Amino acid sequence: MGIRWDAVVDLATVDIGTVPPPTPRFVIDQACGPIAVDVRLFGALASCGADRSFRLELPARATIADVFVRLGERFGEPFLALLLDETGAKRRYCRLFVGGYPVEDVNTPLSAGADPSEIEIILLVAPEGG
Amino acid sequence: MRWGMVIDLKRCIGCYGCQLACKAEHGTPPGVYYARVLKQEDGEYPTVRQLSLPVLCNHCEDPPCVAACPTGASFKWEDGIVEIDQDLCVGCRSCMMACPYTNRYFNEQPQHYFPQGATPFEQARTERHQQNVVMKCNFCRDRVRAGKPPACVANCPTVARVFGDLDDPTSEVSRLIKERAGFTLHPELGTGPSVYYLPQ
Amino acid sequence: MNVFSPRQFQTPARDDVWVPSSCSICYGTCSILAHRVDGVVVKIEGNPDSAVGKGRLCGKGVSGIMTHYDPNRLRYPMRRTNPKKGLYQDPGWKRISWEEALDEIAEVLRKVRADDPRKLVVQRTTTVTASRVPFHAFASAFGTPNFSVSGGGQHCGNGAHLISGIMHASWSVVPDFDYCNYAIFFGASKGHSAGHASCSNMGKAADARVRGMKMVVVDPLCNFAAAKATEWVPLRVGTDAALALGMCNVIVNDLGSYDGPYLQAKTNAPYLIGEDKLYVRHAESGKPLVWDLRLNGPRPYDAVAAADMALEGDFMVGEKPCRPAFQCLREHLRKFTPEWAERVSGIPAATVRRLGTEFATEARVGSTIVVDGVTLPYRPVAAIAFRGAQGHRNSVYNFYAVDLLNQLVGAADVVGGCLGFNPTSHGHPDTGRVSYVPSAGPDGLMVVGSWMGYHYPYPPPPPRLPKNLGLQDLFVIGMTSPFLDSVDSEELWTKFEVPYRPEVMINFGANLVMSIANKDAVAESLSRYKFIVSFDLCLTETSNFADILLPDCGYLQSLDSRSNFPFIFSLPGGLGEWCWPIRQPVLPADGEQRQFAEVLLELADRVGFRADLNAAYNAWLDLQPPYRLTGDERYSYENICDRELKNNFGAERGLDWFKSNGVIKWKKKPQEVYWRPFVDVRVPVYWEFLKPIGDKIAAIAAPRGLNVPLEYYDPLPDFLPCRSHCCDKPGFDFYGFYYRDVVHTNSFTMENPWLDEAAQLDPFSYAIAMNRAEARKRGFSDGQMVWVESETGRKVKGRLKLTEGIHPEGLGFAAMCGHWTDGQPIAKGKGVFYNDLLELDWEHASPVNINLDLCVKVRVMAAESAS
Amino acid sequence: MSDVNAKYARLIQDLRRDFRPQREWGEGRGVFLVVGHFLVGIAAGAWLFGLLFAYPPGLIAAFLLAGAGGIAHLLFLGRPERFWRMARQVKTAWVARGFVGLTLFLAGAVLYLPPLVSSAWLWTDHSAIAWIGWLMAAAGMVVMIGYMGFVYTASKGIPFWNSTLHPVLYMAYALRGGAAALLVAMAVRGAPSQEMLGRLTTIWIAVTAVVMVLFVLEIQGALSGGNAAARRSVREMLAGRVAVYFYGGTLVLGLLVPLALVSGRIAPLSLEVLAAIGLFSALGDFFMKYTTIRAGIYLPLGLHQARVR
Repeated sequence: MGIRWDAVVDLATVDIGTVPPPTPRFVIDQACGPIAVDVRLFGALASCGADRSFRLELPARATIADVFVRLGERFGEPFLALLLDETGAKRRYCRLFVGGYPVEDVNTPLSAGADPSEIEIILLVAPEGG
Repeated sequence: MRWGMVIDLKRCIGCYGCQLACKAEHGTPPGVYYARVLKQEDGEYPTVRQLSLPVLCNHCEDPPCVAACPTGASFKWEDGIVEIDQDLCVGCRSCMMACPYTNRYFNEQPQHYFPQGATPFEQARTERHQQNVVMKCNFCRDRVRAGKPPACVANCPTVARVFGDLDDPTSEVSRLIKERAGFTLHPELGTGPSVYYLPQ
Repeated sequence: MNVFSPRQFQTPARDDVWVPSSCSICYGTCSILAHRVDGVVVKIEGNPDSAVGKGRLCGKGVSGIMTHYDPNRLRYPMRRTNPKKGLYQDPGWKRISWEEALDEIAEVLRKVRADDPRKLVVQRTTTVTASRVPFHAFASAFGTPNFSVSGGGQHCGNGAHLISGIMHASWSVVPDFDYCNYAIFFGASKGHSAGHASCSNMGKAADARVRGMKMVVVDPLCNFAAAKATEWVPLRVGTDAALALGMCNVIVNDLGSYDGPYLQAKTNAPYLIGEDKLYVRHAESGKPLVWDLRLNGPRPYDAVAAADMALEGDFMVGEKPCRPAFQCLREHLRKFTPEWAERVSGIPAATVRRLGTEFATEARVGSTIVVDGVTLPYRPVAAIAFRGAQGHRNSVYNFYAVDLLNQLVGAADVVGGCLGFNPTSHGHPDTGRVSYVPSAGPDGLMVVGSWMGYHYPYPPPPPRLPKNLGLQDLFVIGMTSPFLDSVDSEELWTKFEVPYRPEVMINFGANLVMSIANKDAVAESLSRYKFIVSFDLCLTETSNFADILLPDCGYLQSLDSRSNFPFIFSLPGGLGEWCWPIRQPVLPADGEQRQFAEVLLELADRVGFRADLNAAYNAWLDLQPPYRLTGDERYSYENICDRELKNNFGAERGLDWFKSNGVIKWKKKPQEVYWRPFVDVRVPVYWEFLKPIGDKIAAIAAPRGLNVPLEYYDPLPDFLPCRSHCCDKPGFDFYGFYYRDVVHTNSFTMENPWLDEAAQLDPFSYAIAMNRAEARKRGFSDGQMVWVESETGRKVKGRLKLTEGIHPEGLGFAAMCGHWTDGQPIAKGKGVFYNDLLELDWEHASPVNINLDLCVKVRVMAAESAS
Repeated sequence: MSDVNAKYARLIQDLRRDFRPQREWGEGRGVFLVVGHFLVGIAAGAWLFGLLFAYPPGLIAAFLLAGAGGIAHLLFLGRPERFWRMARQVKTAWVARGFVGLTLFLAGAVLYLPPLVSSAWLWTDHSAIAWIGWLMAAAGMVVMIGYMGFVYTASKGIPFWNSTLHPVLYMAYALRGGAAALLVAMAVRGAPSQEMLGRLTTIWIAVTAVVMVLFVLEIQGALSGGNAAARRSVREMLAGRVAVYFYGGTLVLGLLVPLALVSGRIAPLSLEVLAAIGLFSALGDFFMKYTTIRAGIYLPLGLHQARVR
């Protein structure tokens, strides 16, 4: 085992490809002022008592995480447990789209554009086989 | 010009792709197989080998079936392909007894696969075949003349089959036979098969 | 010579066209060209333009014509008139209109959705890969987490895919046929029979054979792979781990020829493990510590150069004695001596030693090679396991142990080694889509970049008091579950206070009665449902339990935009081309057949959740502006497919483009195929995460009266016996097992008369394989009819095939035959229904990945000979 | 299960075997081929002895037997309506030669026989036409006696039949059958002379002896010949599917019974007894041919052979 395994390849010269950045491609406006977002809940979330479409007013530089906090306040812990696991991380099968673009990182800031950005949240089925 | 085939037993995994591609190509009725895959085993546990041998008409250089046919229904083209003119066959089956490779079938089986009758496919394909005559592989002569290899060759997922001119020493078939010690079945009978096998 | 593109076959005069599409006789989903003449499909050939199959098909693929033209196909919706449901109850089908059918189904769905959407169970066959998204989207939109793939997963399955995911970021593994010199297969037939990317792999494996790749096949039966192997190593059924662990021990402790730099850089081997078997973590960051040899002290794993990480030794972190994971592994392996392996598996100790030595030697640890101008690590060995090795109660450890061989010598996703199927994709050069790369998750361990569902193999979610009927949210390592149908499901649901019960099932093509285990257990669970609607091609043993039957379109009548995506599933692995084929209708629907996908959309409209379904499609297909589905607008399935294609390949490459071109393909880069050196992720050679999960599960289960044996949650693999290994009932001296036949797909293809005929001609397909010497001892003869009986008195009847090519203790069954429905006259009575011998309960499921144990101890008795 | 489906099911089973029995000749409609060969053989023999002994009833019997034999052949053919095509390949095919021989014989007999039977016929038995008839029939007879064995010898697919003895054996069958036919004819129409009857009986015994010797040689040859398929055929015959026909038909009916009768122990050698001898021996010949044909096993395509070579 003479050669350093991790020294074999030259990362500098090879295009190693990267996942497209999780940060959505909508404008991130650093201007202050409250942000309004329209939240739409689908699937299991819609059919668990919560009203499925509503507007949230958030402070400047609010992030997705803040949205989750609001949802917790609004619908309670059991509802939040559907979206976040015990460690407080977003469940993988909870898909979240801001302005139509997928967002995985809950620390992603929201835009404060003129028209409120729309947040779609849906829980997807987990298991699969074959 | 002599069409021939090489079947690489090292590549072949006995998946029946050839047998079934042939069925689809010719729409042969139940019990008629222009191409088949034979399975046998050799040796004793645990040093045993499972063997697959794809077989089809050998299109012999000196075909006993043609000699035995009283009507000339079985005949050999100038390109070496042995074929049956089903309009001439009286169904005496002498050719089946004459063929040392059991690759001829007498078409007296059911003419369709489902009890309910012929499917649209069978109406289009199987019903072209006459009953009570002998049938066999013709190296997909129509395909070959259209510049395509036989169906079994074109389809083989392991690329175990090669088709070409045995008379041309530079053809891939000739090369493979030379380089990989290709052999024929029952060479002792002197029939001169055009189908060669490469050892496992 | 025969390379022709579909276009040149268009002759305007009469209908004579070659239509590029996708096969669907098995989930391999090879690309096809269907030749239609005057409205009749007269031939199906492989599509040479596609990388999936490369223009060649297996016997099943070319025979699809007869499945399509089966006169027993369903043509009209039907409703059962006999309220009594049972295995042998005639449902008394009565033809109804689509209006009636859809109204009734919608009514039922509306009620249950209002009541509790989780009461809906959605089940699909895995054979039609492209049915995945439509049904997942439907279930997600409807709001039920209860999804099943019938026998799929349980039979192929939870171990193989889980561990391929954790260790190789893919659904399955395959040797790098282009460069591998020495492959050892454990109960796998990759490249020699059925399976993912089967046809492509057949070609690659054949090339490898001709190139001179040595192949050792470890299997109770000498069949598909073993027939082509350089060496067949028969072993006792279900003991694969014993051989693998014995070999690991030889490699690490006898030869010491493991790949240290790989273990340091790409695995958790250097992570320090405390006496509690857990990582020793950094006080502040909580990150696992490694021992930094340069500073001679503990530091977080990401703060140390790999070269400086200790793999061996005993250290103290504060008061805590600890040692690198590799040290633990090394010590752990010592007990697996070749002699021990021989006792368990029946494989001679000398053979175990030799195989271990050969594997280590052929690995050429430390070597490199240049591929397409890129210098890469070169490890031309691969240890491959699949269905056979992992289809057991000890599923996880069997597969884990086998893959350790690859990890120890660094033969993981590098040139010549064990490759996942396409774990890394940089996307199409024009659009950069679809692109995914594995990433470092908790503790720096690898998280897959692409997966079949959202239940990722790592990190497993924390176990909880289950809300899912399959209990996968409690047994979080498991993926598909036997507990939807098991005899003790009600008992388990009660134990775990599952607040609801299944009431309605939507079934797509799955024949659950035959495809998972014994029919009586399944029949009982199916008759509990208040309402079952089933999409089928023909009547099956399962559709007998349906209330409404919907006539589905066959694959030659259907449209799908993603035949072979995700790439990790059935796109050929290794070098070559990326390829995205579609499926398109070659023939119109017959009678009133409708494609399932359109019907699901229609149902969503009638039940009133189209907006949710649109959102679900957006999420499942990752549709982005401007191709997202909006509001509750009614899109046709064709429109959705068109959007997905444009979304991925650009506005000019929509459905029309694909319909005439068939596929889009682009070259794979070496750094995509051999991605491991380029992606900074580690994989676990020490499954630390398993222990806390086991403890949590036990904490939930024990108080509720379910004992979870924690030895299954130990971080290091061991050999744990199956139930069959513990059976000492006199007379029960054979291990029954089944294997996938090359001419059959699950229980689906026996009704295809061409395949049935081929199977009848095959000496094994419809027979029970028994060792000739053992048969002689018992006075059995070739072709004799026998009864095979399990410990619990379950019996199946079949014809014996005596062979030298099977382990003396093994009894081999092919495929899942033995149909009895009149709806499939060709299949009826052919072959043996092996699954009927299997128990379906907690006792026979793996306590860790809930994989069903597929081997069973049996006795064989002469039966009055028939035929 | 219908007849075709039964055939199909059996074919599938046969194709799974290493040693596949030939079923085209001798089973189902194939039995007519055996009957045809049997009748044609006897006919030829009968014609021969009819001429030798200048015994018209024998010639008539031969003609009728040959005609029946021809019809039997037609019943066997898959496409009888095309029978006339069989004349095409006389150059290579023994079946074609046999067909021509039979045609010649029948035609010739039609020319030669009538004046022999009735004096008031269009032409006399000394006319040129009759002579041509005689020649044609004689030629046909020779072919009919000779060709049959070669049909089998030419069957490369069935090692058991390949033996060079086969043609000789079939010639012997023809003579034995012919003698038998004449005995029967004489029993019916009366023997011209005791002396002739005696000679015929002696001939019968002699030919029978030859047939037996040849048959034993053939079996022995097959067993020692080293071809597995041929050995398999013998097993089929002596202990397999067709054993019952062999022992019951060939040995008991065809050999023991006639010998017992010849010995004269059962009954004094009367004309009727000789007729019975004739009938039984003919029956025996039939079963001998029948079992030989049914016992045919195709040459297997050995994978071992393919592998090791």
